[in-house]
Amino acid sequence: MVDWRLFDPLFEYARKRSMWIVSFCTGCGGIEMPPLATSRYDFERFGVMPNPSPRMADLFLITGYVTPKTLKRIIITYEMQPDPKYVLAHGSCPLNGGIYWDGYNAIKHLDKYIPVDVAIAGCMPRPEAVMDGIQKMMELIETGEADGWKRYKENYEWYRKNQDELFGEGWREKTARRWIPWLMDKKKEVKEE
Amino acid sequence: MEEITFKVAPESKVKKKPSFLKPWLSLKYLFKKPVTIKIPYESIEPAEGYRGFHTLDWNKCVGCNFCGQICPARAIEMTWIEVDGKMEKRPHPKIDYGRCTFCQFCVEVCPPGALGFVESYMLTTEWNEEELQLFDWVPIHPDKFKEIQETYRDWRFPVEKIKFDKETKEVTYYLRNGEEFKFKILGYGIRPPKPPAKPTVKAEEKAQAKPEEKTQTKKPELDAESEKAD
Amino acid sequence: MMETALKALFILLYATFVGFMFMGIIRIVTARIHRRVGPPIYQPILDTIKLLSKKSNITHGVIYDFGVLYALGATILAIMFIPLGNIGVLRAYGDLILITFLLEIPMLGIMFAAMSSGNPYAGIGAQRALLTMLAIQVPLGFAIVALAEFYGTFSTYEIVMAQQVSGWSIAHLPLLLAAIAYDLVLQAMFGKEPFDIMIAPGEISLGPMVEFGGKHMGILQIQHAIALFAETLFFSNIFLGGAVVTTFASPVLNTIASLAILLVKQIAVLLVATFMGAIFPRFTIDQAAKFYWKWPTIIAALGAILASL
Amino acid sequence: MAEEVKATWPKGEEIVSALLEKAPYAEGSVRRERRLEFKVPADRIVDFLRTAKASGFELLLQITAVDWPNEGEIELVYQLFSISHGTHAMAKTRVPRDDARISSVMDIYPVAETYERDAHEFYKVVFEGNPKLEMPWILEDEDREAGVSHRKDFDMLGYVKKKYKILDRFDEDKENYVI
Amino acid sequence: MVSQQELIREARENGMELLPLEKDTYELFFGPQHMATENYSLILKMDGHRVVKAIANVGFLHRGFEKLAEYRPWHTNIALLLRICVPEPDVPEAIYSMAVDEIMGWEVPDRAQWIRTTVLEMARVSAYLFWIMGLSFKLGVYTAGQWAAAYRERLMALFEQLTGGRVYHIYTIPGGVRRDIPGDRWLRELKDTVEYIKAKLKDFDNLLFENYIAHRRLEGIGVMDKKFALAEGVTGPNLRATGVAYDVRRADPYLLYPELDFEVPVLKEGDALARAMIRRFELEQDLYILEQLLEMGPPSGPYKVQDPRLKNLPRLKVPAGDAFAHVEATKGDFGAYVVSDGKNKPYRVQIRGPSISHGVRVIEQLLVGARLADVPVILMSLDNCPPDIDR
Repeated sequence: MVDWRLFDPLFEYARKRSMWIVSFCTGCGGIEMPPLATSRYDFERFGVMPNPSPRMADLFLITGYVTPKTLKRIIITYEMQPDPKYVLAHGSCPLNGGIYWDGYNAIKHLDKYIPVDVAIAGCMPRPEAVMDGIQKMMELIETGEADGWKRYKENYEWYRKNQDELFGEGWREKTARRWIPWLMDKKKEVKEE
Repeated sequence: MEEITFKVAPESKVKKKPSFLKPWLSLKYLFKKPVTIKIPYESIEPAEGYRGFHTLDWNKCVGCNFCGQICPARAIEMTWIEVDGKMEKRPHPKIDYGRCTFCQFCVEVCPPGALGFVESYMLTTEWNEEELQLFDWVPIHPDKFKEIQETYRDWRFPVEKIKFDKETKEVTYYLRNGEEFKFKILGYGIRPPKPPAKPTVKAEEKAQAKPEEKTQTKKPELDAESEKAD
Repeated sequence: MMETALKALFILLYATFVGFMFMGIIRIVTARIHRRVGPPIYQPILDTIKLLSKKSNITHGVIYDFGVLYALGATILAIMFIPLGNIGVLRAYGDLILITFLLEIPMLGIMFAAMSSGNPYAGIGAQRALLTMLAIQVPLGFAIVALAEFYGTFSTYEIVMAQQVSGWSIAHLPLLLAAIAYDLVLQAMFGKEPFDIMIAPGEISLGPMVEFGGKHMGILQIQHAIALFAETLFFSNIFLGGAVVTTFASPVLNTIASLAILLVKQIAVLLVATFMGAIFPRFTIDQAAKFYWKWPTIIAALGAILASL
Repeated sequence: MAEEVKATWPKGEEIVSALLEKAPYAEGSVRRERRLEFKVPADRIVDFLRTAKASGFELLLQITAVDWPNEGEIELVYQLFSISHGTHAMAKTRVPRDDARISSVMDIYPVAETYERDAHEFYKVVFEGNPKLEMPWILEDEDREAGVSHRKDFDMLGYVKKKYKILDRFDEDKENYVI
Repeated sequence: MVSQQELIREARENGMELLPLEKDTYELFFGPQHMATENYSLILKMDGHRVVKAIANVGFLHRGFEKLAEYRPWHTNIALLLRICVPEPDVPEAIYSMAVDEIMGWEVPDRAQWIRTTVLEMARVSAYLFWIMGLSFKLGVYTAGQWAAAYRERLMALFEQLTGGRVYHIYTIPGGVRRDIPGDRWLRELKDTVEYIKAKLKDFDNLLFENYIAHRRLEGIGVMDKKFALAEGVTGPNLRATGVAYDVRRADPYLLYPELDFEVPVLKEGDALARAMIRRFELEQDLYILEQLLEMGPPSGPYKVQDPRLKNLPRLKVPAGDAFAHVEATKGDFGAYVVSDGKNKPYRVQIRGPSISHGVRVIEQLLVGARLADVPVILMSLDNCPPDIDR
């Protein structure tokens, strides 16, 4: 068969120049995504574009603080993305808690729960800074240093342990079932009488 | 009785008629120049007075911890520093960009005007412990910061790498223009550190001090705060 | 035999390449209307390479894999029947109805795959795609009938040849009406606004495509490129006169010239679709169905009646 | 051309006296221009709000709960606004802190359901008659069970330390954690 | 013949779950990872492409601001509370500052009042442009959205020069504002920008607000009537679309608004189209207000209250008391209730975002019977802003 490793430089170039973003604005940095995606900064010049489906996406932008409730969805979405996948964290909050350092509902260190490749400073980062982060991410992809997805696979137990510590065991099932009784109109019957 | 009058817009002014043809007019922009700023080939400068990274005049700083008290994110920690074997007389603020919200209230309240800020805002690093040290620094002198900024004009962080030795608490700044800058962190807090710094004992003390802390949090008194700080 | 195989291979490669360029053109032109720079023209190729080089792949069983290949295969088959200037493999059998049918069944393949993925968004998308397909049948049928009535044949190649004599189809009033109806139908086939109801990123997250990732999506991108080429080619053949160049002595030159003429016509068709997509919002599915059964149907039926008179 | 609309706003004192006539159990005062304040006993709040709605306070803007641990009470502030009078009014009522119960005002202002869910989640006030109190609102189940609330005795920093283990990336033994 | 209802009842009485006898529906988890909702989730029970039941699942952005604010000094809370409404962060700043001013008994100087009014109006314009972007992306006419986002950048640049921040301005503080206007050049640039956006408004009309298909998409969905809207606490343009002329700038005047001339748009239909038209008209009026403000010119004088207590910000103590202040944001009536007990930190801060009524009960009721395709449009036409609800 063909030795696919021959094509690796081409693949890396394609991965670098065609990063699709999960359209999941997780925090206040989401307000800077529209300027970036639209005419003023237009990151589609580098082939970066938001994609509604996580199955096709490569890049996950953690735009700012992350609450545990969102983190659950982030982890599920992150796991849905096919390898290789990259994570770029915006601003102070994912790094060390940011202004919510004493808040009970904001994650302090994001890298305990999912691997992150690039960090940008700022609250919130200017679009230019985010562009700089994307450039940095491209460099890392080309040199093969953006290996967060490998780390996640290798240290899956550790990440899983941290996640379970934070959310409690079996949080995936619990989250999925949480709303079913309320959808089933059980309460409505009581009200009708 | 109070009488007021205000204007209510008539419906005809508010409502619009649907049209099939008018949207086609927008195609005129096909041949106009795009409004895009082509970063990284073009750059735009932040406005004058944009709240970016901090600067600190080490000689002016009196270590009053006003900045630490006003900081909404508690990103500022007063740090006792030893430069070239000589301890600075007053502690200096150490700013954590993993917390800082760039509100610059600290600059506003600084009584001697030692803290300042420049327009630089860009700091991008790979996410590993070594590089993340860049996010935690004692700001450098404004003149030096501005000098570096004038040379590069790309609004980046002036330090390329910060090496922090956990054993000796020695910090080395590798500035972008090749200079190196070394100092030693002796301890944190308002009060000067005790000469024999024993981290293990300290940790125990902290564990004991914890219940006290909790009681104090209920009555937020800023004066109590500066006392308790080691 | 060898020659036919080579021809087929050439058509396939040419169609894929030009199709990808078309995707790039759509993105650039849309970007310019948006007043931005937009991606480079080869961006869709990079996207496809990236998707094909994904290291992990999710599958939902045989039908899921098969549906995608089925879509690609049907599109490739369709491209073989459409006359491409002087080149053609099966153009002699290029029946109008057959080609129309072959251009539509890729959607069925995607729907198989989408339905077997079990994602509710994919299910809704598949429903919408089916309803859109149903809705476009009526104007499409009338447009085809108009053509067949006018030229008295169902063969695409003969229609192209007839146009070399009598001028472009759209120069005749009945066929102009049919062309307008067909162009509106093309909008749905391209998946552009106002009829991109089946993918609707803001509503159902790409609909049928929501579960595709990695190689499946890569194959779908290739399919989309070829389909773009095939649809524009078909339209320019039957309505815009196609291209049969015999002025040069060398057959190679003739071929190149006819390909170039076709390319210009195809891009014109593409641009109209892109413009319409850039300035109109999308309909809801019931509005789209009503729309198709009203205006394009009336126009196409009028064309058919006029043609048969 | 724009049509001019004239509105006459009665003086605050007039509104208060008119309202107090119908609801003698309440106390009312005028804070300043267009700001009124009423103090209502907890068991009459439904009657009072019904009267208030009838006399022109159409909008319920918010139900604010304020915790006063020293007095052992939780104060509920119903923020009302009257478009016809151009006046904002606060209806304040107090319930005991240990057994914070009050009847829901959903029948008068349906939107109160949302505000009551909010106050229930963060101040553990039970609104009798609101069917959605148990429905998940902002907090996650594990936080709810752990007793997160906005009451004054909730030790936030302690909870944060317990939940997220370490607080500071750069100096784990940073001590200056006083808030 | 037994009716289906009776069969179901009988089955339930005997403890049998005969769900298939009922109409077959399916659940759709709409968000938060979805282009239309962004940090907000709707749990929909669907029958075909119609919604049978909708539940709003909120709290993805909850950070506990109201608790956090109790631990930070008075002024510092500005840096915290403005995060409640990201598209127009000046509104939480302004209401908090107004409430604190009232407790302190500060008379804000004229110049500060002028600057505050200007900043609020600029925030309104930029938020409306942001809303145009949202609406056009949800409708699928991406061109208008791209333009709106690009034109909004001009206002962002002006904000940057005035306040030093692009999105989070941290500018309006109790007692005035933090900085003075950076000179006449800024005023000229603001004038240019207002004229520029005013000229571009015609393009938006052509492309979006007079677009035939956009009208077809918007009309007749998400219809509210006056009674329902008042009972559900709907405010802002959404209420005005049902025929109530309620604008906080007129009903409870603050800052310089009594001196300014503008028209309050009112429509009776109460559907998404009416709401969109009202918002479009208000954008026009906001530009007109900015023109008037520029004509008026900033009054001379200090931009901050002259109070010796302001010298020591960390220990600034506010006398015991409480106050409520609200302003008209683009989303509706934005209010703050601040309680002080005489310390250097607030005792209680409650921010009332308009979306807490729009985004929960109103949307749950408006969505019943709506088509799936209309869900994002209704959400956008209400201009639902999730951080308002979560806080």
